[in-house]
Amino acid sequence: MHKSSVVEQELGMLSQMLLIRRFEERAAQQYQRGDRIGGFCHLYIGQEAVVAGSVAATRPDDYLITAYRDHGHALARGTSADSCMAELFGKATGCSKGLGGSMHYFDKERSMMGGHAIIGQHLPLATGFAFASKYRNEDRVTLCYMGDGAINIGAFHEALNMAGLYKLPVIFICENNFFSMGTHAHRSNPLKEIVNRGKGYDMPSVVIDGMDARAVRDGLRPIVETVRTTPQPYWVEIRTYRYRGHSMSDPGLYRTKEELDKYKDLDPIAKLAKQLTDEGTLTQEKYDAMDTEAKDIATASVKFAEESPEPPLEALYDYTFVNTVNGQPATA
Amino acid sequence: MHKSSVVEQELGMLSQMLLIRRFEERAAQQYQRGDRIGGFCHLYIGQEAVVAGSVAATRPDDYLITAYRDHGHALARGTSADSCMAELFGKATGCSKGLGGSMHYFDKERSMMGGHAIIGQHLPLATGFAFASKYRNEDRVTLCYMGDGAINIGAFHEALNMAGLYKLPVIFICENNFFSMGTHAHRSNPLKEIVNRGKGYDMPSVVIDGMDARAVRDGLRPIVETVRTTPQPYWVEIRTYRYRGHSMSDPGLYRTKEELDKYKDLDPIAKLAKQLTDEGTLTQEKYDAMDTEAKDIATASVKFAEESPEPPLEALYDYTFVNTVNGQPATA
Amino acid sequence: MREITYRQAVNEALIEEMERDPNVFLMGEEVAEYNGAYKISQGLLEKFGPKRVIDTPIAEAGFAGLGVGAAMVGLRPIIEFMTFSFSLVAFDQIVNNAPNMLTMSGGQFTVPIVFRGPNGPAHQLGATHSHATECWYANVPGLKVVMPATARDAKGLLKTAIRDDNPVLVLESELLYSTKGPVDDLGTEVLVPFGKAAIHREGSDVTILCYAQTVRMAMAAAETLQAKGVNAEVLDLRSIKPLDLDTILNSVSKTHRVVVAEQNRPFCGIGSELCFQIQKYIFDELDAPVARVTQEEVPMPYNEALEEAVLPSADKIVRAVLEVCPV
Amino acid sequence: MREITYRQAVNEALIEEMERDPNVFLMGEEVAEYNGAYKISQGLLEKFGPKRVIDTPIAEAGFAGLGVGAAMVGLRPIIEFMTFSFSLVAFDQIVNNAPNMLTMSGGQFTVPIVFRGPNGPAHQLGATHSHATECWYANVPGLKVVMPATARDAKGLLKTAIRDDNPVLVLESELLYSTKGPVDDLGTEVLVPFGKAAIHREGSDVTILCYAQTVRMAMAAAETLQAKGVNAEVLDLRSIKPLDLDTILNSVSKTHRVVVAEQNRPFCGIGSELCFQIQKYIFDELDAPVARVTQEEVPMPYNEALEEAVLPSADKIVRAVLEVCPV
Ligand SMILES: Cc1ncc(C[n+]2csc(CCOP(=O)(O)OP(=O)(O)O)c2C)c(N)n1
Ligand SMILES: Cc1ncc(C[n+]2csc(CCOP(=O)(O)OP(=O)(O)O)c2C)c(N)n1
Ligand SMILES: [Mg+2]
Ligand SMILES: [Mg+2]
Repeated sequence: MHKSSVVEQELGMLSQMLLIRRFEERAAQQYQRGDRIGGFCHLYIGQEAVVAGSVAATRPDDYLITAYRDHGHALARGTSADSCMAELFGKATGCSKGLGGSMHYFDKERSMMGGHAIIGQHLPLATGFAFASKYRNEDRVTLCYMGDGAINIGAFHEALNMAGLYKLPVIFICENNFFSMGTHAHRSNPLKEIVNRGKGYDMPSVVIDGMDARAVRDGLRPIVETVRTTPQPYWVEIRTYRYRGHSMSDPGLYRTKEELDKYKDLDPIAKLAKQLTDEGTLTQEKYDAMDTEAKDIATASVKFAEESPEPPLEALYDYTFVNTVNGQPATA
Repeated sequence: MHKSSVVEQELGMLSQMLLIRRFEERAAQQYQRGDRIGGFCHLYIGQEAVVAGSVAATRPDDYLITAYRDHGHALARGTSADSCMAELFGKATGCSKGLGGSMHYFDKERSMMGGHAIIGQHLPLATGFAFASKYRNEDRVTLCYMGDGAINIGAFHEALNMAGLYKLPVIFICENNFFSMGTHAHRSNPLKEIVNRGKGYDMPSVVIDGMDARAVRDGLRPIVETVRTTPQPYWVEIRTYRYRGHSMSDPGLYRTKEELDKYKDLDPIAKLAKQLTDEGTLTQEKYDAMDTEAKDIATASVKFAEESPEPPLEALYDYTFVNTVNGQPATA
Repeated sequence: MREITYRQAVNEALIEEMERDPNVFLMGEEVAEYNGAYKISQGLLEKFGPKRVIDTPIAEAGFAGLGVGAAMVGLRPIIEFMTFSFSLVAFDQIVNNAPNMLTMSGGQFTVPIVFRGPNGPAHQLGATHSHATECWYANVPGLKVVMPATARDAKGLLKTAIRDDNPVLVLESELLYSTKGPVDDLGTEVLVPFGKAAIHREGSDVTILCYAQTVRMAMAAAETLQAKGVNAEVLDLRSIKPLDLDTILNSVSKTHRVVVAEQNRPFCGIGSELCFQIQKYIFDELDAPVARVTQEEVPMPYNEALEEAVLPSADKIVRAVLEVCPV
Repeated sequence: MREITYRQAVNEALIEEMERDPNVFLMGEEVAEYNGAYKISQGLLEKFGPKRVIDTPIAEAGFAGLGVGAAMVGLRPIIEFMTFSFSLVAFDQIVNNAPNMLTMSGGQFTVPIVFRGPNGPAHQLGATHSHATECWYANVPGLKVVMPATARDAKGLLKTAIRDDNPVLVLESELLYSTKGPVDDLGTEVLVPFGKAAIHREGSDVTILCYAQTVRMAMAAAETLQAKGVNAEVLDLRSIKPLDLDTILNSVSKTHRVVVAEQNRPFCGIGSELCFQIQKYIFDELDAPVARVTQEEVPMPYNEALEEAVLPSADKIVRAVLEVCPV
């Protein structure tokens, strides 16, 4: 890539991470009001480099699918903050028309194939996207994200086994933030390192530092290119950390303040900002402008969501079945 | 072990293998009559060394559980041929009172914890037995057998992961006969060798030649002793072969006669007989007598089954619920 | 018209739809090289190649989910369960992913998938292998459930299912695979619409509602009943969801008596729902309580006589009819 | 009597039974160090230690099956599902292993296990997290299903379940965890028998059958109805299986009218079965069709107003009653 476009990309990654963070800070505030956002809400704050780096390593038409901690993934794919916030508010303008909620963000146009809330059950779906790419001789890669807690459920196993067997172009990314709710990864699996799990499938496997957006991009780029040209799955452990509780109701008593602070010191936004600043491509002024922009977008999204209409009650029955046959309106 | 008791044990293994084979030959005949044995019936012929060798490496109170190809496992544990044949006939004298059938042999007294017909779903049960042994500080080991086809299903993964995490005293044995129905193992998983699957759990793993009863016993014995004293799971691939079709209805078109003949030349019964004969502990005469005895027992079991009563129709409702509380007759 | 087996009918439906639409593929255990555990997919691998006829590992949740994913991006998977008793390990994919995607995505993703295979008790397969799953799946909003009893319906309902843009379960029956029935000649398109019951026999005294395995029993029972002077109408639901309530209500409004014969377990079974809907809409037309013939409420025993005692039968239907239709 | 929360009642049941019997243990996600996702197991790890209060990986099929195995050899596991929506991935273990073992082994192996946790829709959790599973599990022979609506029943049914030698599902309700009710003082054994419904309110005009989440709605509806001159009897089933048919039939024989209020989906729901049984046994006592208030038949939307439109409510119960009881 040309030097100037690298700079551009990295500034883009930075502003993406800022947007995710500011968006979620606003979402948390709105959630805490108690009357606007319902259900579960899981924040991605601290993990932004994982999605920013990996999206930078892929094409916009590559399929992306993740679990319920999905705000960052949609935003990184370009789903607007407005429609993301509106979804939290359950509004008709939300990315899932207010029917999905925080855990079920979808954006078909951007190949954002959903946040999925039943642990591990989206991995087979990812193999389905990859299967379809191969079936159609398309060179689209599927990125399938999951938490460290997801690697212990049956669907994980069936998906990795089938992906390996059929040589499907899918990259399985474990966002290892060390905790599954209150359970440390050492208390949910017997592995010395999560990356070892790939060995049970003879699958090529790597570990990447997820607090460094560049490391994520650079670690994934060659893998993405390999998978694109020679369909086959990869197992990627990306080590990261979430600063907030598991969900809005979790005080996070299972970890020490020291541990949390240690990771806050490794903050991925600060890190990329520092790298760019040290290299002379970013100034404090520019950074502040970017951050202000992110905050403005996030703040505006709250207003957008507030003012958006509710899905009409009459629409309640419109999403159970489609009335089409072979994609065409049913005649009879 | 004392030399003479080794000889005694090995003669025992031989007669066990003979009994299994002769029993199943009779069972196949009876099945083919069409009017006596119903449902599915999967023969173990060719694989006898696996169960004979592994049972020889364990104690009678160690828990044993397997899939639906379970006749050999019950017989090796000492369940009588009579009650095994009666079960196939659906008779009240069967090891499961005629209610289980070929795929569901149980013998609680002999810690034969069942044949189980839904692939992989007995593995979690095995972790439960092992969990109970550890909970009670009993040094009982659990042997959990499965086919090569079972290693690709979710329950397999969840069971191995939990067994490793909780350090449960359970030995997972894959009887790799290379086929899951008509699917060669290379078409059901991406592994170079099935033994590699253990690496996804950082689990100690070994391969054993399953056409050699001594190799099975000697390969398992140190593992059993380790697990007995230091609870932890093992992953064991035992390579074997089934001579018959997957079930009675399978003509076995997916493999060549040459391949089948190759394994018949490695016949585990012939092998142990030859080893013992070469070492001077077995004569042809003795072998013939053992074989005759096995045939007689098998033949007698058919008669026993024929003459046994059907389970009474009134008993139909007796096995849905037990009417006990805390193991005591319900008072109210 | 030809007489062909139910098995061949399913096979023809698969071939015709795969020929028609390159997005249609078949996936399941032993469907390709083995030609199907019950030989439903005989010849398909040869005809369409390994890209479109795909053997799977034993991983029902995995390949059901793969199908849902492939359907989300526009392929039209047919997922075969060797039997629906094995769909229990894929329950979450069928119940939580396939039917919810449309709602959860606010209408962005459709899931044009077919799950098919034999369902319900066969013969002496024991408790684990004899599940009648229809009431569980029919309970789930967003799933369609059809259950062919005849060769023609086996072909026509499956073809309709493959073209439907919603997830459809086609619950076949192992015990019917070898039964024969008239099916239009090749070249004539056989599409059986969903939500239309079939009246196999007209009658005036009682309506026997049945589907899949119980249709033949009901027909036999109707013969016996005729000899006893009871003229039974036999109505094959064909499609459980959508349900052809009109035809059911019309029939009952004529006969005023109903017996539901189902292969299902009794508690919250299909007949429970039919009873509710009938009495809801035409309470005053009922001259007797809705009666049901179902499985006995026990895990399925292996023993043949006990199994027979558990299952519905023509005799049991006759007895149930005679109880609601005093002669 | 004390007033305690439903949550505390469940917690007390666990503590008392674990103190009574060393074979009882609790296993599930986050039950130990986190004290339970809904704090049901608060303090248990501290009291009983990690041998008996066990955190699991996210592997519902695995730990449900571990429980079944442990139960086969004499332990008495209590398996917590964080919600029963997650039991779908363990469906085979619950439906195929737990209830079949006794039959398949010819009576050799009992499975004294309890599966418990919140069931049914809570608040805005969306389509994947809002499943009402009771009709699926109640369909299965060999499973008992109980559904406490009050704090006392939450305690007493769970204690009974733990002592029962059969597999029992105790389907609790997230929305009820913080509700309070009278429960006998500590020291008094609270054992609520299975198969006994509770009449929460006597009435003469209509019987409202309800359970779990709908009991409070039914009680509220009964108040509103009283003001309109309709005197409703409110009958809380408590135990779905075994079902207290006697109490139900007695009530309906008195009121001649029934509305079932359930949190379940309609098709093959609990109310379908209740309707069937009532009309089967006391057809002539019914002066109107059995009416039902259920969920609307759609995957659960996230939006609050839409969710409310899907769920049963006191208002909907009032309307349903007024339809069968013309005032
Ligand atoms: C099958 C299933 N079981 C349990 C849950 C409840 N649950 C939601 S998130 C979660 C923890 C997941 O942790 P991890 O995979 O590490 O992801 P993270 O939250 O760290 O992003 C659990 C147990 C669920 N959603 N699905
Ligand atoms: C969940 C599930 N899926 C499918 C089946 C059908 N089935 C029975 S045996 C079998 C093959 C198993 O092969 P393997 O595990 O290698 O054991 P083997 O028959 O060789 O002993 C299959 C697919 C089943 N019993 N359970
Ligand atoms: Mg995590
Ligand atoms: Mg095999």
